[in-house]
Amino acid sequence: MDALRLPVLSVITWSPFVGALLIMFTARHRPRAVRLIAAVTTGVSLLLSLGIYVAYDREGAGFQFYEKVALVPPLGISYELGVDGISLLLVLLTAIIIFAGVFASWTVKVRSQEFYALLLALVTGVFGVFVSLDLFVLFLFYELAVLPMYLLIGIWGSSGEIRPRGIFAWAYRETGVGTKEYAAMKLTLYLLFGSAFILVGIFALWVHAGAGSFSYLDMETAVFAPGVQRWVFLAFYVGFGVLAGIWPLHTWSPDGHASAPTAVSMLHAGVLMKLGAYGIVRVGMGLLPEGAAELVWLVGTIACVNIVYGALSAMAQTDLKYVIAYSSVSHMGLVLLAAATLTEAGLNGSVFQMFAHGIMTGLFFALVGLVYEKAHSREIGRMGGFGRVMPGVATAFTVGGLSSLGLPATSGFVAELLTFMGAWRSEHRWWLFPAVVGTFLTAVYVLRVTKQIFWGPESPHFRHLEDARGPEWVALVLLVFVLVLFGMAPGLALGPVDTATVPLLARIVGP
Amino acid sequence: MLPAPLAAGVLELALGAVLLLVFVLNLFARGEDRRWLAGTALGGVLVVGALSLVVTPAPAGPGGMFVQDGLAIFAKRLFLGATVIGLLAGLGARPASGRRAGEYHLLLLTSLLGMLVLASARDLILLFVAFEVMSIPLYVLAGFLKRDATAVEASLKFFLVGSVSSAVLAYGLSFVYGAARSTDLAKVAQAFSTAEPLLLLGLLAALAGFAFKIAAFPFHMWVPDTYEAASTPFVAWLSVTPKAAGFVVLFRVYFEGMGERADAWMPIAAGLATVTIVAGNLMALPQQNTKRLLAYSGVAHIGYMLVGFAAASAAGTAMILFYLVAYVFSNMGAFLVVEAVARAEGSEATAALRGLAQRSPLLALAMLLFLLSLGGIPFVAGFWAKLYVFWAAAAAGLYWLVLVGAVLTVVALFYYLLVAKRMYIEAPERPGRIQLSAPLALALVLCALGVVALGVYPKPVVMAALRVATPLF
Amino acid sequence: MSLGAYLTLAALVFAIGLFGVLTRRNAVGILLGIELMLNAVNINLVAFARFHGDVAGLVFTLFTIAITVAEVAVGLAIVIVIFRVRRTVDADRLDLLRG
Amino acid sequence: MRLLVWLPLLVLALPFTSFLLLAVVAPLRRAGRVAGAVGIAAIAASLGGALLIWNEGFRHTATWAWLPGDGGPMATVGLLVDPLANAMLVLVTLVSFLVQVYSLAYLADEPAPALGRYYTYQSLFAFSMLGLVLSPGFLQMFVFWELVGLCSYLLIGYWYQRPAAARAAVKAFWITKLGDLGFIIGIVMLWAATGTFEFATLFAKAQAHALAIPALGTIMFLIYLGAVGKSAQFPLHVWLPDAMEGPTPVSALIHAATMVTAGVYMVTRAQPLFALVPDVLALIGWVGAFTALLAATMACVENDIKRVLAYSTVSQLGYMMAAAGAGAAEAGFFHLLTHGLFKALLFLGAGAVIHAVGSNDIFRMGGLFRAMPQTGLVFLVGTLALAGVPPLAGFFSKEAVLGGVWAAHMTWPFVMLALTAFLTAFYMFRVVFTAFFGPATAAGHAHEPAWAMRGPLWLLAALTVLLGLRLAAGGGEAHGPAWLAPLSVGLALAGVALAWAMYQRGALDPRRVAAAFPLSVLDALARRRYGLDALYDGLYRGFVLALSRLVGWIDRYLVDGVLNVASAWTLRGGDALRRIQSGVPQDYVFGVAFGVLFLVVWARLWMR
Repeated sequence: MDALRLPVLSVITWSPFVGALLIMFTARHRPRAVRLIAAVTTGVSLLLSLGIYVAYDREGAGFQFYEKVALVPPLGISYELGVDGISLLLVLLTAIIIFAGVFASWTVKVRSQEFYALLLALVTGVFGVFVSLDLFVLFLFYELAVLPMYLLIGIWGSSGEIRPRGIFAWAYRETGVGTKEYAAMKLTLYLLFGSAFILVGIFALWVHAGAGSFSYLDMETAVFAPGVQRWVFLAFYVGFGVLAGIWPLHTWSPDGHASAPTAVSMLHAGVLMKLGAYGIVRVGMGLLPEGAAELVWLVGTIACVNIVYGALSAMAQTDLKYVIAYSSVSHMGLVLLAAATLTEAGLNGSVFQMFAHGIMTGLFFALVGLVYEKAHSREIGRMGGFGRVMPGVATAFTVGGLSSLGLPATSGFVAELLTFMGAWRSEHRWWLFPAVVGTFLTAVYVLRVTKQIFWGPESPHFRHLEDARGPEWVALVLLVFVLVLFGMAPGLALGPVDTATVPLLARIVGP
Repeated sequence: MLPAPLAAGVLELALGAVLLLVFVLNLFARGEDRRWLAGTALGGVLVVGALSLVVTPAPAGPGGMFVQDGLAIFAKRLFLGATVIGLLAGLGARPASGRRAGEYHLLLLTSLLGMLVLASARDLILLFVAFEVMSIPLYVLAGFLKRDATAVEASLKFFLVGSVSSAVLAYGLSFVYGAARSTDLAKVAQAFSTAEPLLLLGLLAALAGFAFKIAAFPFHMWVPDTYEAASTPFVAWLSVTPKAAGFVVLFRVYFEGMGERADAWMPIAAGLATVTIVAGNLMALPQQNTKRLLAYSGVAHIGYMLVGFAAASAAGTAMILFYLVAYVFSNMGAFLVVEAVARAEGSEATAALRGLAQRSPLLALAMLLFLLSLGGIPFVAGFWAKLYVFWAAAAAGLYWLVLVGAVLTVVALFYYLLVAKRMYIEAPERPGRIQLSAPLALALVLCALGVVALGVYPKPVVMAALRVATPLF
Repeated sequence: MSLGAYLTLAALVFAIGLFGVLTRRNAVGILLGIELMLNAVNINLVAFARFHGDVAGLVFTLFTIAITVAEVAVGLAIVIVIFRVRRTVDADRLDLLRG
Repeated sequence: MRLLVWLPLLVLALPFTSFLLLAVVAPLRRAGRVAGAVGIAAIAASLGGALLIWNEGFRHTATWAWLPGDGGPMATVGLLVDPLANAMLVLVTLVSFLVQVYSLAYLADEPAPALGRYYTYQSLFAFSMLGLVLSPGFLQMFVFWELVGLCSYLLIGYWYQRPAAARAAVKAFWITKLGDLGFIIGIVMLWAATGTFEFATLFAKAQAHALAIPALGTIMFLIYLGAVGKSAQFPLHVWLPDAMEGPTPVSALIHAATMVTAGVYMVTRAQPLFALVPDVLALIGWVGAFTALLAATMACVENDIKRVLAYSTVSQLGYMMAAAGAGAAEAGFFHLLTHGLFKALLFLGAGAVIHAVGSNDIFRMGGLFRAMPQTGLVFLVGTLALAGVPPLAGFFSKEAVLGGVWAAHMTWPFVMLALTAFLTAFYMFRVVFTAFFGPATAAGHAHEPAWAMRGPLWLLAALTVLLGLRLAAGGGEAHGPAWLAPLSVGLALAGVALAWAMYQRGALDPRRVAAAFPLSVLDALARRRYGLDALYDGLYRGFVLALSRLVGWIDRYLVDGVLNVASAWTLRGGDALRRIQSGVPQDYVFGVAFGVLFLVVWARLWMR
């Protein structure tokens, strides 16, 4: 990589954006060209992220493939990129998911040009957050990653149906709960609401670091007063936590993910929620070690609520997409719990869970998308016996499900194992039990859904369904492969991750 | 080469010449179509604008009451630029090019002249006079469509609120004069350091007057009505330039020469900013008329600029200047899109934008850009603007204000996105693309370019703003 | 008489003017109110000029007077136009634009 | 020397390869019988390897890093080859091989793709089970532990379109998972305390008494829970009978010979650790014995031949556990091996019968001995072995277990086990008499199965007999006191006699016997499976599902409701505020006046 003298991170980040521009201005009314451009540009990102993944120097550790261009010197804003073990893995995740997503949404008919353009722009934002070392630029990418959501869901989404009930029914009527417009607006505004807190946090860091720079590296060397650390960490926790779907700020995610079109749900549940967790770990814990150490009890406890509460809610859903969406809430709980343990195993588990759950949930949403577009229904109750008509989908779904309930030989298991190990070694041992219970509940609802949809006698009005086809296979096979590969050889991922989490940990709890 | 005292006022003199020219030509003008007259005015402003690019800070004029410092030049460029866009948009359409084109432009240019002087005024008398020269023509222009019941009503309201506030302003200034025993702002600043209650009272009253000009809550009430009723290109211009002028005066009166004591204004500005942001954003929520919606959102934006004002620092001042530049492009652009649609659809309701993305994608994209910029989204001007003022406020320790502002931005995005929804998500009511007149299209392109350019590469403007703002403290 | 007395007088005039503006229903009456408010300003200025023995205040007054004239002229013009269009100058009925 | 590593690896790799082939190469899988051939070839090869290893008596341990960590790996994977593992290897590969051959005929009329799927699962199972056997540490054991669970789930649900099968599969997974929770918690705790999952290290510590963990008792108990689930111990045994919904060969392999014995294998493997916590051991023994008895009673009232065998499996697993609990792990393991043989035999025999009759109900059979003498004969052999009649293998292992338990002074468990021995003989011969002898009911068309099925039957029968004879020749006594052998034989014969009296001779009317007082209660309870299934069902519906519905409602209508209320209020607020813009000019002037006031007041309040 370096030999090529190629600003590889920039290429990875901007390649989709270039794709978006190309699509916008060259591919009008040429759907095949649109998809081709999308596939190629995201393919470039995928290859390069694989490249840096291999090329990353595990001995050297730290931030590599470093780039820096001063943007606004007086404020110390600069376009500064670099990846360490953590972001390395997440960049790879993003690349995989979007590449799969492009194929999974191959069949988008309506205004596909705008669809892919927005999708790719969004992805640039996501990459940007993971690679940028300048908090201001990070924030910029963050907003870029959130905004296109509105149109993506609003135009290509699908409305569900929610009956206004309970003491707040009037509010439901006034806000139009259930429509895709509502979901889109809710998701976008909720996330921007979170970003308000992030913004305050970032500025506070700038002020108190006194280095006159937004660079992560400069702030790392700065020392913040305990009081500052406390409230700024809290700000970051709330801000990024919204995106990570922490209870009770998670309600945007089920509605949003249920209404979003396939690729968007994949990307959003698969990667963007991780972005929140990443923010908490990287910015929150990385820059505010004392604040983090002081407040992990809160993070972990709420994570426990997420795990159990999310799993139970998932169990209660009758809409397939909602089930998956709530399972994300539950799994994000695992991610944050693992991070909150402040142990090597835990942090590794957290990052690994981000990756594993990203792939897993991406796979899920891809499959749900397939089922939905073939069966035109998301109601679990109406489905049944799909196993015979779409064995491929059934198999993939089962693998995904097994991974999410933490079955060994899938990535999910490694993540959960590390989480458990970390939890029991942490200062709050009892965290282990909610986590374990969560996995059992997951087993309950996942197998229940699988049985309901793919097993049993097939319902007559779904005879016509057929299995995944052509490009869709690319997505499924890729995701399943990754899911199993990293499950059997977790070292592939944990090697680099460990080089990043250990120093991070050393900053928080001391070596 | 002009003698020193005049050299400082070269722009004003040039504009005066243009005024005279338009006036004279108007005497000979005949017929309905007076596009050429409008063209002349535009040309004249362009010349002055070009001139403004070459002028350099000059020694203070007679008795130091008229200064041509960096701030003044920056502001004047801003005014002239905005005016160019405004005139361009009005070109070839009534009323700007109709039978009364002469009057229209005379009034507008007079007001502009007032602004130019105001930007340089460093003496209470000159300041007040310039302020009125700027304001009075606006009342007339607001009611320029004199057959239109709403327009004249709006103009009356504008006039009432305006003249009452200028009375308050004058009353305040009289106290300032009384307390400082001089009309020289420099002396005022010195007197301020002794914090005489009378002076304080005076400055507060004056602040009310200026608050009317920048339309801060609750002095904003003329804004929605005037914007809704008056002709759109004029409103586009009205919505940015006088406000910019108002801010320049604020800097001159409340910051310049006060140094540390400037902090005294922090709580007041912060309070004003808070109520303005909240009220503006909330009141914009239920609006169905795009111009009215933009009016209220404009109020909110003033609030955001006041956040920078609350920072009471060189950084804050500079960031407001940047904000103003970004605001010129975004807000004028948005209004011009409304104008374009209104010319085709005959309606200024948000509903008129339905399915714009499918009818004329580029126009919709432009509008989206402007809205996003107003909403403060990355890669368009507004993002940097908003974050800069927030940064300035944070640097001054006003975290709570930043949080309020940022959270209310979410509310703002709600109604911006609703407009976006009309354009992109809803289906068009009738097919066919929107026809644009060449000048309007050009104006729109200018705005779009400005928004994107500032969004992608804000550095030069930021630097310039910082350069001119620093000497104030 | 002391400076304070003049200032009080001015304040009173100003208050009366404001009161007029707020309460008169007839547009012309409102204009008169504004006129009063501005005159209060003049009283202030002249008083200050007199007591500080500084001429600037007087100059200021002259300008204020001129401006007042211009303003009121414009105001009357607007009122006339309104009367033409709406056949009324009753402020309460000029509420087409609202909300 | 390299062979030490490579041969076991090969044994492990072969089934995996065939699994990969079948899973990835769709055409091959869809070819059905060809897929079967692949699977069989692979397992045959690894059977060979296993036999070689067993013969050579390899002992070796090899580990590789799995989870990297800062100071050395956090967890390792590897191979542990020792006599225990070797014996197990042979059993697993042998039974798998026979079952796969048998299935070829048994599932002959399945559609080709389905058959391919079947063999894919079979290969995966073989791989997982072998991996479990060769595990050098708890973690790897858990990994494969779960994988065999998965295979069991998939194979029970082989006929996934039958609701009953689907339900049974899911139930099996959930119940065993319940136990596995304990397992994982336990090993994580153990890791947190010792920093390793490896047996070798742990045993070393145990030897050196360096394992002074306060919570060791809890830990070992939790780990034991895993075995409870997997080896169908009370109260988690409820899944095994339902698991009979799967194809009979599957029941023979997974739910009789191999997977269900994993629990016993684990406890045997971890004996050195369990030895440190006698209380837990005692518990294991008691639970084992109780399970044995309980299952036996239920077997007595069951009419479904496979379910009878299932209950007997549960009961025999109870035996093994009891032995392990009594500290006579080797006896338990010995019983595991013999039981693996003859229980597989019995299941396969039952399969042949079902295949012929087309029903599971023993009272729909009868007089089958005449129709299919060979099957009848081998089934009889199996039954005798299970009943513990000398000189068959079962007798010796069972006696060893009883001896072990007695030696541990666990009187009550011993009594329960003895009683079980009696019941075992009774219910097995109940089946034999009703199904094979007695009046021939609607089974006229029954016939001997194909050789592919008969072969495995004969082979297993022969092994049972030969093993027994070999043990007899080697003098299989020396377990426990002298009166033990006669006692167990006596009990067995008594059971046979009773069954004969009731179901062959008709001297006693089963109904009347069941109606007699103390038995009637027992009978009713046993038929209701002691209400355990009902209990679990109630917990699931009444607690888990209800709770989930509640939480779902709360999330949708309260947590989210708050948000919606906030947004609704914002909108209303905007509308309310809008009204101050009344349109009346003077109100606007009021605005200005108010503004000035606001400024002054604000300044008075805050300005310094």
